[in-house]
Amino acid sequence: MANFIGVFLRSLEYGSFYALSALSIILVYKTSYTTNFAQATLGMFNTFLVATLVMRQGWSLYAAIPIGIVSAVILGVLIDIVIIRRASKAGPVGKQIITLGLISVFLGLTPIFFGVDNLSLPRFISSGTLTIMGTPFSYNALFNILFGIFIMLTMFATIQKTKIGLAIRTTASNETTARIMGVPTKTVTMAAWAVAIVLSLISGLMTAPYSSVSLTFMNDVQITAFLATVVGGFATFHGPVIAAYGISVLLNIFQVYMPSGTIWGKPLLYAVLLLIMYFKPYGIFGKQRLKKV
Amino acid sequence: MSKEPILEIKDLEVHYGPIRALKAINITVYEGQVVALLGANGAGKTTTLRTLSGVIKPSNGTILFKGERLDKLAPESITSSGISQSPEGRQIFGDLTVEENLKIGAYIIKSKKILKENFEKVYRYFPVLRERKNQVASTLSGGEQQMLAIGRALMNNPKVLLLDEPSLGLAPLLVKEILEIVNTIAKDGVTVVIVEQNAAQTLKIADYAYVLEVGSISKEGEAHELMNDSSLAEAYLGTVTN
Amino acid sequence: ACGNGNDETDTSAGEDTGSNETETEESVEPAQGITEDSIKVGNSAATSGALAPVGSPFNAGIRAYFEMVNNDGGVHGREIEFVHTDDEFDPAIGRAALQTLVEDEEVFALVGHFGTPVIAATIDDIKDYGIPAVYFAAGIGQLYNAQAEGSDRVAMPVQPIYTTEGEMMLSRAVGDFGAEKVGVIYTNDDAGLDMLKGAEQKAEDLGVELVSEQVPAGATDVSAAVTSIVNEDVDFVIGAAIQNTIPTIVKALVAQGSTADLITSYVNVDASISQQIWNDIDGQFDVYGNGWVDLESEESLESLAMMNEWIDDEYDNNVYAMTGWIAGHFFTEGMDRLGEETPTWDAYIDAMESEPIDNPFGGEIDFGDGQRVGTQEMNLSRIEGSTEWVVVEELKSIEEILGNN
Amino acid sequence: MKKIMKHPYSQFILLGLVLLTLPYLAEAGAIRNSTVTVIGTTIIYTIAALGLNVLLGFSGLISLGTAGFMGLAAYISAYVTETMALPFELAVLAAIVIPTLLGILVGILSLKFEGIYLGIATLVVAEIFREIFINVTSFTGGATGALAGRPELFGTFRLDRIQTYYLIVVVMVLIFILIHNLTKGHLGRALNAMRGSEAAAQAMGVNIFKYRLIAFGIATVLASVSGVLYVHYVGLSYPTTWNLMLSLDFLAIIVVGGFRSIFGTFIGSFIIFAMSELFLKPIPALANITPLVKGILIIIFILYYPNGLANIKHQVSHWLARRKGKRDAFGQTKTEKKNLTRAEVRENDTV
Amino acid sequence: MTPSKTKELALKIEDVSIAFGGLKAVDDLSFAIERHEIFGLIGPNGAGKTTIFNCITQFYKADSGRIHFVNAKGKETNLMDLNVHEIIDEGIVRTFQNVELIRELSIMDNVLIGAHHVMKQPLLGQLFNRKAIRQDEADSREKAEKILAFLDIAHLKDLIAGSQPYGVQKKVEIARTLMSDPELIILDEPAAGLNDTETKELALRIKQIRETYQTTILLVEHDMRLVMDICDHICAISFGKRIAVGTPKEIQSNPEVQKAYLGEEGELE
Ligand SMILES: Nc1ncnc2c1ncn2[C@@H]1O[C@H](COP(=O)(O)OP(=O)(O)OP(=O)(O)O)[C@@H](O)[C@H]1O
Ligand SMILES: Nc1ncnc2c1ncn2[C@@H]1O[C@H](COP(=O)(O)OP(=O)(O)OP(=O)(O)O)[C@@H](O)[C@H]1O
Ligand SMILES: CC(C)C[C@H](N)C(=O)O
Ligand SMILES: [Mg+2]
Ligand SMILES: [Mg+2]
Repeated sequence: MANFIGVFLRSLEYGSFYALSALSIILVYKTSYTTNFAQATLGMFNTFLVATLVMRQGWSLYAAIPIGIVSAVILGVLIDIVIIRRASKAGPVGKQIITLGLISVFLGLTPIFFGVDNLSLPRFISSGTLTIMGTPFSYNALFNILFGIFIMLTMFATIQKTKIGLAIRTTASNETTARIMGVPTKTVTMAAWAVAIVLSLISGLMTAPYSSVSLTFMNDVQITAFLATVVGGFATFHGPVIAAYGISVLLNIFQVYMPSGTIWGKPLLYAVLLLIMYFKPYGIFGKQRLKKV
Repeated sequence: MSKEPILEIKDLEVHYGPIRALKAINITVYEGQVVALLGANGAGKTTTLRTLSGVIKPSNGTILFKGERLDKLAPESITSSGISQSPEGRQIFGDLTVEENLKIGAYIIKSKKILKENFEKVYRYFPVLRERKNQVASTLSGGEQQMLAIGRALMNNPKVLLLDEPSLGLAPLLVKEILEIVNTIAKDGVTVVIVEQNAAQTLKIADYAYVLEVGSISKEGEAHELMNDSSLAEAYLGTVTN
Repeated sequence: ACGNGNDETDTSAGEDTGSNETETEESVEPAQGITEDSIKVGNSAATSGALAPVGSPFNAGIRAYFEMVNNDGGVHGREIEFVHTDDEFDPAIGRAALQTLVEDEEVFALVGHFGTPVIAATIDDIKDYGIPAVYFAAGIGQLYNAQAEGSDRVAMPVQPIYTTEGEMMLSRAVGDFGAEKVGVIYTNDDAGLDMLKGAEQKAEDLGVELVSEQVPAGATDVSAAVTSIVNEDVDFVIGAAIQNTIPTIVKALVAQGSTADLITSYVNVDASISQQIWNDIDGQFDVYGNGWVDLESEESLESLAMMNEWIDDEYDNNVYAMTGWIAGHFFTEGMDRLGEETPTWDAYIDAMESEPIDNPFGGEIDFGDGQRVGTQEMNLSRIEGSTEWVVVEELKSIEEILGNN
Repeated sequence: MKKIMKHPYSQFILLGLVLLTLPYLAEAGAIRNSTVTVIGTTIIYTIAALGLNVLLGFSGLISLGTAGFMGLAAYISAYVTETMALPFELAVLAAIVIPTLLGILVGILSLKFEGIYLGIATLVVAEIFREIFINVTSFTGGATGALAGRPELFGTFRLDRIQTYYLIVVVMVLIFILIHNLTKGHLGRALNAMRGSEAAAQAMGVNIFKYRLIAFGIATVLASVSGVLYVHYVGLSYPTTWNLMLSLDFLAIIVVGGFRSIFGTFIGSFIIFAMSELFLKPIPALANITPLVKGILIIIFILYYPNGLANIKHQVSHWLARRKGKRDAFGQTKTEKKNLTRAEVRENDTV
Repeated sequence: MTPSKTKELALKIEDVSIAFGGLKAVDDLSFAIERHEIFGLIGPNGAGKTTIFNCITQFYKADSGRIHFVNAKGKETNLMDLNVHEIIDEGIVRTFQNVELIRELSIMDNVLIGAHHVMKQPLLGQLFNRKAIRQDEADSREKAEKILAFLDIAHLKDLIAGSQPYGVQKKVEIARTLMSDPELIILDEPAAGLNDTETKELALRIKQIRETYQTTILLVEHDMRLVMDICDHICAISFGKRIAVGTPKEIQSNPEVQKAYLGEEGELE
């Protein structure tokens, strides 16, 4: 039992990382109609910045994080203004390939700015462990779970309570008409990119202490986040988030409790997800978009 | 009735790439007027409205709204200053519900009270929208979508209302109703610019009309005068006989 | 697995010079890439992307060594020119890159050919060209050959082969730590799988129990594999993973309360790794690493000082730079042995085989009798600080380790 | 003569002939030897990307699994020729049939999915393949990959490097012609209709199910051919090669080159794959920052040629037309109308 | 405007119902269309007109009822047994209320899609571009040119469909239906967005189509002048229910139709 609790809690923690990344992907998708393949790379870049300040310049983590957030916001704004806005003719697939270009650009820039070596990053809460039903669990892990949930609830509340949610949905659905309705779609898109990159950074800052800050350290998180977005459905914000936690829990259960689980657990889970997708092709929480003729 | 010009279009030219869709047109609209834009398919009527709402930027010429330059503003700023449009092809948000579509129409309205009033007003004009308020807009019938598009444009208490073929796809009874609604709104002081194929009926409620022909204004005048202009009737409007 | 016999004979460029047929002593022409006063050598390596943290310092090490040599007037009056192209760790690019080097750049030898996919895709081409290839920056089993003959002799690996290392790790577990049940956490890449293979072989030989769990290379969440290993209550853990996966594994072991000591690959024995995990381990268990470079002996420290003098400050003390330095040294040693003899490919290989070559960081490699087995002796070090790996056992062969017990 | 050259077949054959001369140019010292190898690989990628172009460009169905299917074919061909020591021809057959059947299976699934949902679903399939590539060692050689030699035709005639290159060029030209035949008429129109308006397509009798399968079939056949050529040309199927990045590169190829354009696919492939090898890396100042430069170039190409580089042709003719052409009532020439509106219409495209 | 001499049945709708959620969009609706007639379906917005078209062409599967089609050879088919894409094989083809063209293709290519089901082109034949295939293509093109000329848009054939004015796009849709050798053409608001002159011209064309192509036509339209001018019979519906069937005269003077749809008598233009 203790074992299971441990597996479950750890899954929740990683679920937070996936959920934040999924939210980042959804936010861009909903406003720019673009699958942002560069989500992980942009998160990586800003995490590198924070890690460099901490490890090379000797800053405290808490002093470095605001700089990272500012950088994420600036990047988001720049990417929107310099690239995405001008790509209206490129169509959705074209824009996706632009994000692919962004991957190349930032993979190229990172070593130039931060050197080729992998870095490490301290945890938010450097030490302390509590025991939950016989399972050791660090304060940091608890913080990650709670903080992740806090961020997401704040976002949901903002989206629900204000017109922002509607503005986001109309921007995605038909930008020109949204503007005729008075929706400042450019601001919406720009803000979405900025927030999305900040979310990626937070996901990166949470993940990095458990692995290392390398060019590819968030790729895994991104693939799981992609899965979560389609399993949960692009229609809602909460769907992908719930799916992210669900996938994380299932993945660990498959891997721990199945024979040869660490080898075949993941492909098996993928097959199961494919099956779920087959029966819920617009995501568990999504509805089929009707096209009436 | 006609006091101040509320909209002044001067030497307006619009290009789509190298295609010149409007060639230096001049239109003046006075406050509270209903102005009709008529003309054959592809004459440039929609282009004129799209330029007014800022979706297309003119390559030449100016547009003044209450004496202020409008043509450099972004569409959302133009909307905020009180110009509202029911665009060609309805352009409703298909995956939003009817109610959400209307809500977005009132995006610039801050007051909850006015919002509520406007909902009531639109539902009064189009009771079917109230019945359907939770239906996903893309599944509405063609006419219902048209009502939604018009209703949405009314949601933000516009000073100037731009209507692009509002009667398209509406049943005869409703066509009449729409024109009556336009009349009512105009009486309340809203200025209306309306594009219609159905020239005869439109001229009945319009104060003034312009006829566009391949990007230029070929005729203009008081609506009742144009109604009796036989050359016009034949050339662009189809034979207008009652 | 590669017995597909590429019978290409159209490799126009190098064939007339150094190929195997030129046996006659008289009037031999020097091989390609050699002039009166220069020797051109090269490699392709991943200097961008995920493996750049290894590739870049590695290449810098090679360059630094050659600069030092050239500064001393070169080898018998010839300066060494080093050309490099980035193959992005991609076999298709690697194959074209090899062609660029051998046919277009006409290098005399390959020094420090890098990375499993590129080496695997090009090793047959290298043998077909007959071009000497000194030092491979990978440890794949294909390079292992106890008695190479004919064109197989061109490949001269120096680094330990991963399977050898796997055997070594298990031997350490048993010989030095008396483990009876060993857990292996391995990545699903060449390094992890080959080390697992070596460990499994040795475990069977020695009759100790071995449990293993896989993690994806570069994974962020390895907790499931770690849970399974922890549940097995093993005495000792082998971290058969390189680069950025090993910190992830160690941190997960700490988080799940594991107390068994751990050993990992020589590839990880670098400050950049210890830095990432020292604070986390916090004394919960010890982390050991295999090593094939020794940092204690006078000689090694001298070499290190020399390298630091010649290399960009950025790479001072970097282990991958040290391996590059070693690669440079091995190549140069062969050239040096040729003396005034005309440098042909065959002559060069003979020279390399003539007697064992000292590693500037300790140990030696013997290519004699067609031995192509890489390093066979390794030492053991332990993390004792965020930038400190301290050697706790000298270079030893597997036999020596097991004899210990 | 002019007319013959205008025929697409002649253009494909001309391209083929130009490519066939490269080895001679290399021998003559006019270009580097490795250029031939780089172009060979470029052609191989072109073939897989062309399949994706049929799928996405024509039918509007996105796949992020191209690399997975290509890899599967590569492994099968390597296994059949090396491990089972069966003839090359048999390997080709097996390596095309097996993935294609699987591809059609995905096509069946695809009926349920749209847009990015389909993209991720195919990505999941490819990820499952990848786990198999790594873990079913007896079939794939595991993490060190599967080796394969150059093609041996009819069990007797083993091709050398240059001959293999010739084979690749010939296969490319053949595929170009066949795909041209398939897409310019009946099938192409049906796929176009399906993309443009599923409702209209169905009303006109297009069986969506059947045509989705055909589209997936074609895409997988080409990915498989590409995989077979790859493994016998590069000599190795390495498991991490067949990842999302490669599938995305195929997407990039057709976006940069141009949807529905055969030549565009070749151009795109050249830009995405060969450009940095041939033009960037040899320049010392750029050699160390090729990813950065490549990324910037991709973005620039898409911003300035949103309809693909294949459309440069249209732009040139448009420019010429503007210089001499007649204008209609709106001051536009006929060519302009044709080409520009093509661009304008794109605004409403969705996938 | 006499309908066919011998009154053969072409399409029979019997007690068809379909509901969306709680809403009965079509409610026990029945009507029948004779061969070679022009049949109008009218009713207020949201009455269920498009929905019944969708039921006939199987875009929607009716909840209950029967939809039978009798082709020129007298063969009767239950359309509800068919898939959407099989409907055209029976000779039934439709246009859409919101124009459904392939926007980025030329008008010619759009029209050729209409010939999809009559072209006999096996995949292998296409792959090798066999002579028969080339001939088939050439024939179809010729046919398409004739149809475009008939609709006065032959000169536009190479232009991109998506940027044409609405009126032209509507014609392209009609041209597309004619490519399929139809027996029954179903038109959903063909005159919407056309001006008075164009509507008049359209009326003429529809009548010509019936004669030239020997088809039956079923249409929905809100332009009463067009409907009254060309229809042989009209069915008026409201809230999914039939309120009247008859000749234009009868419908026009039917008080229920007036109340629900037309407005007071005499207001018709
Ligand atoms: N997006 C576009 N790209 C290219 N040309 C366009 C575009 N939109 C309109 N045009 C052209 O500009 C001209 C004027 O079009 P506009 O839509 O303003 O006409 P309209 O008078 O509203 O016609 P309709 O009665 O058909 O709505 C036409 O020739 C049209 O083809
Ligand atoms: N898929 C659907 N889901 C929910 N409601 C639907 C759906 N399709 C149609 N409806 C509703 O059914 C009713 C009938 O729609 P239909 O499109 O048939 O009307 P119509 O008679 O064609 O009207 P119009 O003249 O306005 O085009 C409408 O009220 C519409 O909102
Ligand atoms: C980082 C590399 C030098 C090692 C890698 N495992 C390889 O053999 O390819
Ligand atoms: Mg218009
Ligand atoms: Mg309708």
